[in-house]
Amino acid sequence: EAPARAETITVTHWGSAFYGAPYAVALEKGFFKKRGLDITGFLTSAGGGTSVRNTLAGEVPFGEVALPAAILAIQSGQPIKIISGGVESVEDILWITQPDGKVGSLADLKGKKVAYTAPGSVTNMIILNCLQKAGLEQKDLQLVAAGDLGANLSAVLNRAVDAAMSGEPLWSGNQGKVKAAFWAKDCMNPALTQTVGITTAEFAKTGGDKLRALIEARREGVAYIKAHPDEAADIVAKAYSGDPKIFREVFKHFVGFEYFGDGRLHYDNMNRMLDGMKLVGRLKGPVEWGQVVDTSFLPKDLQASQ
Amino acid sequence: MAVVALSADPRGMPAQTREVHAALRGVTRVYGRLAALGPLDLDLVKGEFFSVVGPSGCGKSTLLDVLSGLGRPNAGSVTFEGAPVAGVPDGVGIVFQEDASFPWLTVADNVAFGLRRAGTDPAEIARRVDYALGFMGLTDFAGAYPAQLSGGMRQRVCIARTLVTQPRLILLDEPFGALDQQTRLLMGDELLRLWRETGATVLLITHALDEAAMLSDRIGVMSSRPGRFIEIVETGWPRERDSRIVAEERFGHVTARLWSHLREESLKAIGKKSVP
Amino acid sequence: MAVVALSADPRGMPAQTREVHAALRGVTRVYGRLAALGPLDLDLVKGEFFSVVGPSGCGKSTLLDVLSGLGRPNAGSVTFEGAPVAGVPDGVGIVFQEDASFPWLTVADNVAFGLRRAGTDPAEIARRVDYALGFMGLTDFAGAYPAQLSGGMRQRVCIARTLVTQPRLILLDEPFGALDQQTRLLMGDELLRLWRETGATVLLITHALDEAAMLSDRIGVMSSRPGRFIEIVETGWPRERDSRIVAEERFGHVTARLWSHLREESLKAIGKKSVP
Amino acid sequence: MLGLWQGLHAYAGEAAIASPLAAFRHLSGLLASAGFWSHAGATLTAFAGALVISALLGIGLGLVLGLRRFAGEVAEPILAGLYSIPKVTLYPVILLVFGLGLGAKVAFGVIHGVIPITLFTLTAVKGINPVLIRTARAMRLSQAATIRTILAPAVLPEIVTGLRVGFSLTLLGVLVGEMFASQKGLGFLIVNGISLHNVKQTTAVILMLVIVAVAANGVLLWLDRRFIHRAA
Amino acid sequence: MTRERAVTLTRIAWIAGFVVLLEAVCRLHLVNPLTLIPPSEMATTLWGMLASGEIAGDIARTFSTVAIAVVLAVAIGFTLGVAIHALPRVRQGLDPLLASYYSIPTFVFYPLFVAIFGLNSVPLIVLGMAFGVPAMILATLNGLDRVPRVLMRTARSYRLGRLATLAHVVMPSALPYLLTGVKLALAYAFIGIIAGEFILADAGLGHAIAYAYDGFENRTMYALMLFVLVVVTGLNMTLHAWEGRLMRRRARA
Ligand SMILES: Nc1ncnc2c1ncn2[C@@H]1O[C@H](COP(=O)(O)OP(=O)(O)OP(=O)(O)O)[C@@H](O)[C@H]1O
Ligand SMILES: Nc1ncnc2c1ncn2[C@@H]1O[C@H](COP(=O)(O)OP(=O)(O)OP(=O)(O)O)[C@@H](O)[C@H]1O
Ligand SMILES: [Mg+2]
Ligand SMILES: [Mg+2]
Repeated sequence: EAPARAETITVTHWGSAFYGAPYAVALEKGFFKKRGLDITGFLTSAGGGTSVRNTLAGEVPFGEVALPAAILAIQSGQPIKIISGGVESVEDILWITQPDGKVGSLADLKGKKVAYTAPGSVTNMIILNCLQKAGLEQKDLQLVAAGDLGANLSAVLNRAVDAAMSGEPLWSGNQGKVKAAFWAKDCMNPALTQTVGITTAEFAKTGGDKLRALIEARREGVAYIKAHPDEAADIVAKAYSGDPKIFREVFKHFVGFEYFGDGRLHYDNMNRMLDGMKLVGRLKGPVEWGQVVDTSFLPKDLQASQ
Repeated sequence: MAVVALSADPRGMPAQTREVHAALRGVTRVYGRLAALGPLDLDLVKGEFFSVVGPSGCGKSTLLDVLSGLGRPNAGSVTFEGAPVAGVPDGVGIVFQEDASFPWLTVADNVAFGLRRAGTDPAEIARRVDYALGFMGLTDFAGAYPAQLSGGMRQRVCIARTLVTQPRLILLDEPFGALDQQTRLLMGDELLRLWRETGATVLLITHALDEAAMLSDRIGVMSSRPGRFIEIVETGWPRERDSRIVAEERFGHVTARLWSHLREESLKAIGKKSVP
Repeated sequence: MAVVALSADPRGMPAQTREVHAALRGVTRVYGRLAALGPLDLDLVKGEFFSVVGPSGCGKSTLLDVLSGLGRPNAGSVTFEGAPVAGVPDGVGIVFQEDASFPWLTVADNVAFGLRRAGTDPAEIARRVDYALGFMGLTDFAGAYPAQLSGGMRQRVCIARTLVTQPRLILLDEPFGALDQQTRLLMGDELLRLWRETGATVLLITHALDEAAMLSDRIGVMSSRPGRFIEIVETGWPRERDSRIVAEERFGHVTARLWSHLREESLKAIGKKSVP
Repeated sequence: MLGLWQGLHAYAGEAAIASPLAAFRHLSGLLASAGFWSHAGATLTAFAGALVISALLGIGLGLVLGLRRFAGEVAEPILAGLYSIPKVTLYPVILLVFGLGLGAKVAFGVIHGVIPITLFTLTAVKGINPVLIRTARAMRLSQAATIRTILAPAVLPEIVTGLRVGFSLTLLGVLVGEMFASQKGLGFLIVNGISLHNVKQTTAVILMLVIVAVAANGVLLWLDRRFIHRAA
Repeated sequence: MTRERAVTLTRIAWIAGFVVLLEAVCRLHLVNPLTLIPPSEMATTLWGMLASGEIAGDIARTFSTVAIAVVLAVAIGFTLGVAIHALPRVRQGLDPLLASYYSIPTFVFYPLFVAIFGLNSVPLIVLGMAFGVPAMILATLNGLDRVPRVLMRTARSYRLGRLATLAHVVMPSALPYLLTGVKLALAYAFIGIIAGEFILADAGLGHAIAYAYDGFENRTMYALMLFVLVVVTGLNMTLHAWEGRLMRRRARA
């Protein structure tokens, strides 16, 4: 294949969360290049909707974005398709508290001030699941949206709240300063599709080869992480300007619970996300997966997804 | 109050025996290393109209500052009605060269300002303001804001604002500087009328020799900086007088006399030796 | 150029036969519904010093506007050196009442401005600027910026800037308005010297009667708005004269004559009938 | 200043703001790393472009609106109104018009910076001493010469003031743009620092921005005092 | 007067023209209806939202936050301005700082504010004041600088005390400039708080816009943007008119 010109794709939360790790590895290891892709960078943003919009406006309309954002965009008529799966787990998400904090488990939540990221977000879904699990109502405690992970952490460190949401790599990097209160997996099945690959309906018609190559390159990256977690951690640490020691720790966990999907679509995991969206009142109507997804760019062996 | 008998002397006392209203004795004023004024003596006689002329920058405004208590002398003493001056004494009213009307107040409120601050009875304020507005030809503009008036009218507002407080000593620093000469002469007529009616002592600083000549009982001619009195010219005008005096011959004599004193001083002040 | 023989008539021609340098014929100027000037006739004689006095707002600046070609008359004609005026003609220099020095240029660059624009030879520019600075007593300030000068000095910069272009007709709109009377008289001396040396025709607008009386060959007295000439006063001064003239008796006669014409007009202009 | 900062650090703790020493140390570390300079370079490119566009557009528009008084009076409150709009809300529209990347960043910088520059220029031209224009006519200057030799130098001081404000706001706009969508730039480093709770990085980058902005303002102020001779 | 009316009418015509143009561009599908909707649709959506009261809570939240921020910014800025004016040396040092202040994206300090003020609406108020305070300081300094010296001397000639001078001469004289500061403080409070809500909060108009934006609810998003635009511009124009009236009353002929 002829080498393509330098191009950028969208990856949500590049640099701050690990959705981008397989892409970082693929770039470093030349998995893009060997498929004729000259990917030079990753456009990122901190918001679900922003990532989808960035994908729509990007030169190569491919993005790994939050599934809820993709669904909302499709439901509002945006011409996009879900073409692959991404991160399939929320096992790294937990709520933290001060080392001497009063929240030791789900049961302690009553009457406390508890932070999560933003209304309608995945963490909002999880905390509502946790409340159900603990038999609590929203009015039994004070839920506050504190912003991103960093803000949640500093809210705990500054004792502005009793517990706040956290995840990697902040959790691994701040052990000792905070302790775990309870985990997402204590409240629900943590197999949840967090991100998916999307593209525009138009590019799906013309850019099939490129999309297939992108998905394959990511898949190879995921496999590489599994095989060489330490090296992968180092690569990502370099790309994210992070601390390799912490990243190795993080990647050990990730490999343990199959954090990165290989690209196939897990409809159970995706449906759980729909349930979550319903729970926080974000879903506008029922979703027919058949009209939303396009599996034709997945490698043959992954097309027959569950 | 001191009563002295002197012929026209360096302190500037008139020939006859009269009551001294305000006095400067050996006053000097220095700004940093710049000697701006004096040493200088002056006795203002109660009820007289005294003008000060002198080249630009010679210290005329500084003299007013010191006399009014707005500024302090570096040496010498200032007394008003026998008491030493520190801060503006009660009974002294000042009209500045610049337009000092308050743009946020109507003409009537401007004129009432000093009385309100002093806590005068409202009915009395209304009475006095009405009178002052009428006197200054401003009755029709009582509700107007200064911005709607001409420069001369605004200056009249400031004069009225000072007059309603019925000062016994009125200090005016080039109050008609913004006006053309003809209007200035006419405003001089008003000032004379006022002076006659109130019996106040007036000290007027001006750069217009004809204005000084027409209005004053006595005119102090100042040297270039540091300002001192070179001479005090007595005009000998009757108390009843107005601007028609400029057409008279003796008026020409007074201005010519002032000019002969000032020509050299003014040349010094603008930095030229002499006109070739 | 028209040469006419007339005695002092409404058009303001002098008694003898002389060359007309600039002329207004039946000129009027209207701002919206406000008649500001005229109808008015005037012949300026080549080489004469003509002053215009009149109450504030009577249309003096409007007259200068029309004569200089900065403004157009609503009726009548304006000619300069025989040609109709449209836009400022070459050979006419104007000094405005307001400070028009360029604050971003030094004094020397200000004075050189017009010559540089005209593309004059640099050596010639340097020569003329040096001369003009010396003439105006500004040599020591050649490198200073206007902000560092007093108002009077800035006005001198503007005069110098106009003079270096060697205009044949110089129009001055109250150029000494910012100065005190004494400095003004001294600046008048400079102006007279300049006028003598260059032989230019000068039209000076002023509100100072003594200034007009001292400087001019002829003085046009304007009525209140819409301005017309009430009278044209001939002084009969010799060409060699200076401010010492104010001490003379015949000077007093001229000012008194001007004042008697203007008192009523000025009273009208400030909105009073007569001083009680 | 530093004392205040140290005090804040002592009060709020490491989790909220790094100590001055740590920030300076981290900054010198950043300055030594090649990666940082590619971020700084990305911001600088976008900022330089945005500033040039803001300045040219603002000064040009300001001159035109100032000279055409009627148009100026019509436009001024509209501009003031636009200035007070919370501009983050315009992000989707910017994305629609300019696409992603450099274009959007520059556009974001421009929409922040252009209005103050326009308004300062407009006010300056409107407030120009009319006698200067009359002088130009008395000297028979052509329109072009009048603009070049009279109008431009006369309004220069206000334009410099406008540029000072425009400089700051354009920089802010570019940074905000980078925070929304980018892979590079100091704005990205800031958001990244926030979301990774890398307080040192955030503080160090902001420290550098403050230093640069204050220095640039200082230079403009100095130029202003040194070369512009305002009327007393 | 007629000129003033002509100006106003022309301005309205321009704005109306722009709206009509936008409407046409959208109606003719020159831009993707998924990205931009016609103004008329924004207005009807907004009307519906206002009538149903669904955004009443957000409006109340934002407006009360803005109101508190403006009052505080004006009070603090004025006090600091008066203090700095009295200390010319401090002022010289602060000059370049005050001007470059605007280049700092203040919302990055949110974690700091949370640490200091807790996780409540105070950090948002501080965010709203962040630009308003320096604007008010500058306006106050500007106003105090322009109190003519002769008016201060007049105050002394009437033997006014410090407070009386401040109340009866300094304040009224500086009022138009102070008003400019208030206007800026208001604009900046809206900018800061809506941006803050956009990024960080869980209620308020900014959050509602962000939420709609994230959820691709374009009609809601544009309706809310329109609302903010109209309110902010309306407030701004009102203050502008008031300021203009004050300035005109004072402008010297
Ligand atoms: N506050 C001040 N600080 C320093 N120098 C001053 C101050 N006030 C006045 N001067 C200087 O003192 C001298 C006298 O000033 P003053 O204002 O008294 O002159 P003046 O006779 O009133 O001048 P004019 O006729 O121009 O009003 C001048 O040289 C002036 O520059
Ligand atoms: N551009 C203008 N538009 C409307 N009215 C004007 C304009 N210029 C002057 N006027 C009016 O025309 C009249 C004459 O004005 P002009 O400036 O010629 O008077 P002047 O004699 O020069 O007055 P002054 O002695 O105060 O300078 C005045 O009433 C003035 O208000
Ligand atoms: Mg003085
Ligand atoms: Mg005039």
